[in-house]
Amino acid sequence: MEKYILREMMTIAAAREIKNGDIVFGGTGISMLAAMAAKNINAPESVMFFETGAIDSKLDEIPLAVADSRVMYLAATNGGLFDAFTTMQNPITGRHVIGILGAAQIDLYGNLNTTVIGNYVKPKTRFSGSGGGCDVASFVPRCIIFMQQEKKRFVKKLDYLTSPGHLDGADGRRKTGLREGGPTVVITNMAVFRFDGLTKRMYLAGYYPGITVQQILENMEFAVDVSHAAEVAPPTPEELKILREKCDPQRLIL
Amino acid sequence: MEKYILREMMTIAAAREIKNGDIVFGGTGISMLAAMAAKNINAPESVMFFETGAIDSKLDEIPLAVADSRVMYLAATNGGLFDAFTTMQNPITGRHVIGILGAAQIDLYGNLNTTVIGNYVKPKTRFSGSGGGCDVASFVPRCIIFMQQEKKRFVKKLDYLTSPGHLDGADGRRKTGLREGGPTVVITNMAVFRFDGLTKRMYLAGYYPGITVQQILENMEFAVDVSHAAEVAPPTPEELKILREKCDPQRLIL
Amino acid sequence: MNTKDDKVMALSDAIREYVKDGSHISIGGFTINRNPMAAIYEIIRQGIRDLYLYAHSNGQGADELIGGGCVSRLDIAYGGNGKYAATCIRFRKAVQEGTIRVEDYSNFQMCLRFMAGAMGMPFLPTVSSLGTDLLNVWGFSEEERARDPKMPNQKMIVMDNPFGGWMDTPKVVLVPAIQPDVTILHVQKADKQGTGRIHGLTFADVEQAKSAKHVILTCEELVDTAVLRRNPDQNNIPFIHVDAVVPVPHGALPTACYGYYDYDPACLLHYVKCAKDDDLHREYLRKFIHGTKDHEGFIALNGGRERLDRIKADPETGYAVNLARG
Amino acid sequence: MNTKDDKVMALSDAIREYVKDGSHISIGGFTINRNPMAAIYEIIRQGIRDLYLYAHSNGQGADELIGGGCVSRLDIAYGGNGKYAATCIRFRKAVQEGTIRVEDYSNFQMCLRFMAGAMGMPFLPTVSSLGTDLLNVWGFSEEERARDPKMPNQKMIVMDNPFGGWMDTPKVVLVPAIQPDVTILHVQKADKQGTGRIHGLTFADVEQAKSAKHVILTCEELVDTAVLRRNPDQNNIPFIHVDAVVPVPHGALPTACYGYYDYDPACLLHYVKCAKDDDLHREYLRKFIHGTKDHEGFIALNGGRERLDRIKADPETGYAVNLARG
Repeated sequence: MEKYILREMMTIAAAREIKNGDIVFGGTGISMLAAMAAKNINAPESVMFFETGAIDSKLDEIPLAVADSRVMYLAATNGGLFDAFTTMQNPITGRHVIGILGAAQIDLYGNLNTTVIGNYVKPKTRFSGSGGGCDVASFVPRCIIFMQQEKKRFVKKLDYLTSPGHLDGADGRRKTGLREGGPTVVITNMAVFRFDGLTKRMYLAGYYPGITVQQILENMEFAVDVSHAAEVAPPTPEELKILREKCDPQRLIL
Repeated sequence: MEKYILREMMTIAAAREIKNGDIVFGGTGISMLAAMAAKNINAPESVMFFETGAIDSKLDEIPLAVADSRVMYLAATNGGLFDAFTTMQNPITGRHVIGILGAAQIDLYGNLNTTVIGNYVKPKTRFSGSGGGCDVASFVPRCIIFMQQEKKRFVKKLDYLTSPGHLDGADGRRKTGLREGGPTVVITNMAVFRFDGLTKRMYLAGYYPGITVQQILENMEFAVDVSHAAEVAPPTPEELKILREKCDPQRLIL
Repeated sequence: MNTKDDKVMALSDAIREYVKDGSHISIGGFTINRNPMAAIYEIIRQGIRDLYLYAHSNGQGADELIGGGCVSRLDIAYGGNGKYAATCIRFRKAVQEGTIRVEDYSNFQMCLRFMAGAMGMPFLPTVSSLGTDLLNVWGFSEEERARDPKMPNQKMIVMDNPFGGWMDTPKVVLVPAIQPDVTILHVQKADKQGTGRIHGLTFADVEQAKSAKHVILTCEELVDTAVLRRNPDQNNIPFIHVDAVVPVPHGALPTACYGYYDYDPACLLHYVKCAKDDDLHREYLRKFIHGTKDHEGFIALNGGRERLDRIKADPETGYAVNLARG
Repeated sequence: MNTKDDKVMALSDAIREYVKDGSHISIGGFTINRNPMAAIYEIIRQGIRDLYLYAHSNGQGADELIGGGCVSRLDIAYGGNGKYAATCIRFRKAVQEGTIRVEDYSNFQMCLRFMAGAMGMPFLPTVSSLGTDLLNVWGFSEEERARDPKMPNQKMIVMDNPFGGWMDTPKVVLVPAIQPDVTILHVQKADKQGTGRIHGLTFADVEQAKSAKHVILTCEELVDTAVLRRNPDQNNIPFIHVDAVVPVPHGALPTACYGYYDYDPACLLHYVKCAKDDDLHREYLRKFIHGTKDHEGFIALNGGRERLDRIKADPETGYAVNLARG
């Protein structure tokens, strides 16, 4: 089996979640790479889509921000933020959007904090804030979440709830008035988590080759069901080849 | 004194209401001609503005509708309806807009009917409806209204209130939540009416040369104060020259 | 919406696929400009009935659809057609005779309703129509609305500003969203994926497209994707909203298409003459619409190539300079 | 707004005229693209204090204004700067040290707030943020809001859908309008009357301009009115909203300007290094901002002509191909 690095495993794990016909909302870095990998490997009719307003950009070079001029070149349409978020809240197009998000903290129900650690008014650590994260998490039916597997990040209680996951579980989104959906999968540097169809609680779905379930649980503040966990299939040589040669030849992200 | 026709008198009477710096919202026909005359005679920095989304069109040829391609050529910006109405409802730009409207019926307070005569559901006569008329009448501080001076048009009670004037008078607009403003002047084929600052009732401000107050009152269903009426100054030779030679050389409207 | 790479279809197939008896539809353009006339004539040809039409100022297109007997209900802001008809003729007749039912809005309200649909919101606010019969007089009863899941339960709602006096606005009118089953637009350029480019004013076309479940784009020219993508800023219809792309040269005739051709005064005046008389209008439908196979056939009966030359747009101004416009 | 024919001003005059201590302002651009940096440096140079800044994702511009000591209150969606700063550095420091006060929104919410201001409406609806702390946690108290006539009385309001289940939306969040005293944008082209043309993504610039009492446009090129009017579809800032037009070549540097130049990685990285250390940052302000007379001076200290050549946009792609981007 071909050697691969962890970021390649994570990227491919995310790419596999993207289906043909999906409209992929992501940021830069690994989320953009996952979208590019999906388009080149398993979802040729998926569409990359940026909150800044560009649809289906060509990306001859990898952008370093969603406002990078590199997303504007040869796009199908260039608009603005209003267009982009409107498309995600739209009852027709929005139902085809899959979001890719990251966060400083996540809880059992996939709710995310990207705002502060500590007190809101005078925080211990201030992060960037929602950006479009809360929007996409509120609107769209499916989300991929990238996380570092650390105890301080998988927490029992968020310091601040920036982007809605399944809120308090089961019926949480419906009760609150959010659109159906929410996070689908959490991809970390060790594991892949999914959410129970009924309780909406996070469970361990997979662990990467060489990682034990115990290691994963040691890096979380809350417990999850591990009874469905299986080893994640490593990236295939074909997946790796496309990822390395077509998606990030300059190794700007990997 | 130079000879002039009635439509020239009406056009010039309206043009005189337009001030430098005004943004003029009008339709086609005589209202467009009035705006063109103002720009060329007394308000060089006034701006013509169409509900279809064009700002400051050059108008090499006279458009036959506000969607005519002739309003698109050499405009400052081409947008859409949303842009146009948003600009009129905007608290900054909207306060500089003067509307020019026409109607099938008008009442004592300058409320307009452009929808139906008779019953709404099965009318005796159906007209075009509001278009942008209700919008501009709701938003902007000043409106010029063109009317035919006829008893069936100056009515005690409208069959349908399409565009708000001063509603029930004095405090009508404020009570209802409309923006300050409303109709400023009514220009007919016989006379010029204005509205009392306090009661917001229409009064006769002027009659054209050769027309008597009695003739005017005979062509209205309701009575108005005539104590401030004076003869309207006829178009000057200079006004006529510009109107005929610069604004409508092909006589498409005059 | 779909993300397929090739959405090119024949007009008759696109109409058959997306426009059904009883569909709720909206059409692009404004009075005498860029109405999707080829598609409208095809709807009439196919004998589609009982449409619910959402119109702002869709002059010629709305009037011909009504005249063709396709429309039973209509939300409208303006049923006029510039200098050619102060009030659209078949529209007026149909309302006065009770053969269609109508509910009135303003142009901005219709525009906001499409925008609300595009945004996935139930309503948007405005102050337009406070104190008027647009607000107070309904064309469709609360009972009818309650029975029809495609209609909002109320025409409009007045609400006190929940932010107090913020923006000096004590009250707002909430206008409910529209979600048409299909929106049909005619644009200057499109590619096979469905990216569309409108030249000149966009009217409410973009909002109408984004509010709809399905979108049919007819276009003057089908162009390579690579060509459109050289100037993505100028593409205003994103392909993700579009279901069918149909190249139809002169597809807006007898209305204008900026940069391509002007409105056709002879055709519009002939229509006005026919529309005013029920017998002439019946004959017009029989000969010009039902009697022609497609838009090419319609154009051939309406002056053909010689007429097209007369209304051809000047490349500088985008319209036919010095055209005799009746 | 005004309708004057010639609005060209010097940058220092435009800032002095429209940006005062305590002004509520918004700036265009997004993270590392098309921020009105020349204007921002001039605000810092003039020592303007106590600004209320409305930002969506105004990365570099917001961070430098905050670092320059000009901002006391901030509504923000995203304080990051792409790969150059996951969280903007002076922003983070200022919030953690309590030297500015902040209230969080999402990008769409900020966008809707500008749009509401542009529409003259007190609010617009969304479903974004239901169930979150964006909705529940306020940065500014009800008392403070009540005292300040420039602030809405509440952060956001949740409302049941008054149209029942219309559009499958049981509840909406109403976000209040913003009306900045001044919005400052950097655009590629403008004419002296104030018509502006943005190439590439517009971000929220157009809504920000239309929501403001005054608008300052800085531009790469001042072009003839006749030139812009040959393509009115491409002009996205109507002159009626604009008060001042200021030609400033490279006015967005060190952020990018599509079609003209890329972001300047060396300058951005140098800023990051300085921003992280209070002493270095003080020195940066002293030397690069207060120590320069204008934007030309700033550029001269930041690599000058040689650096400009390196980031010059390729005419085909609009950015600097193969630029070493750190």
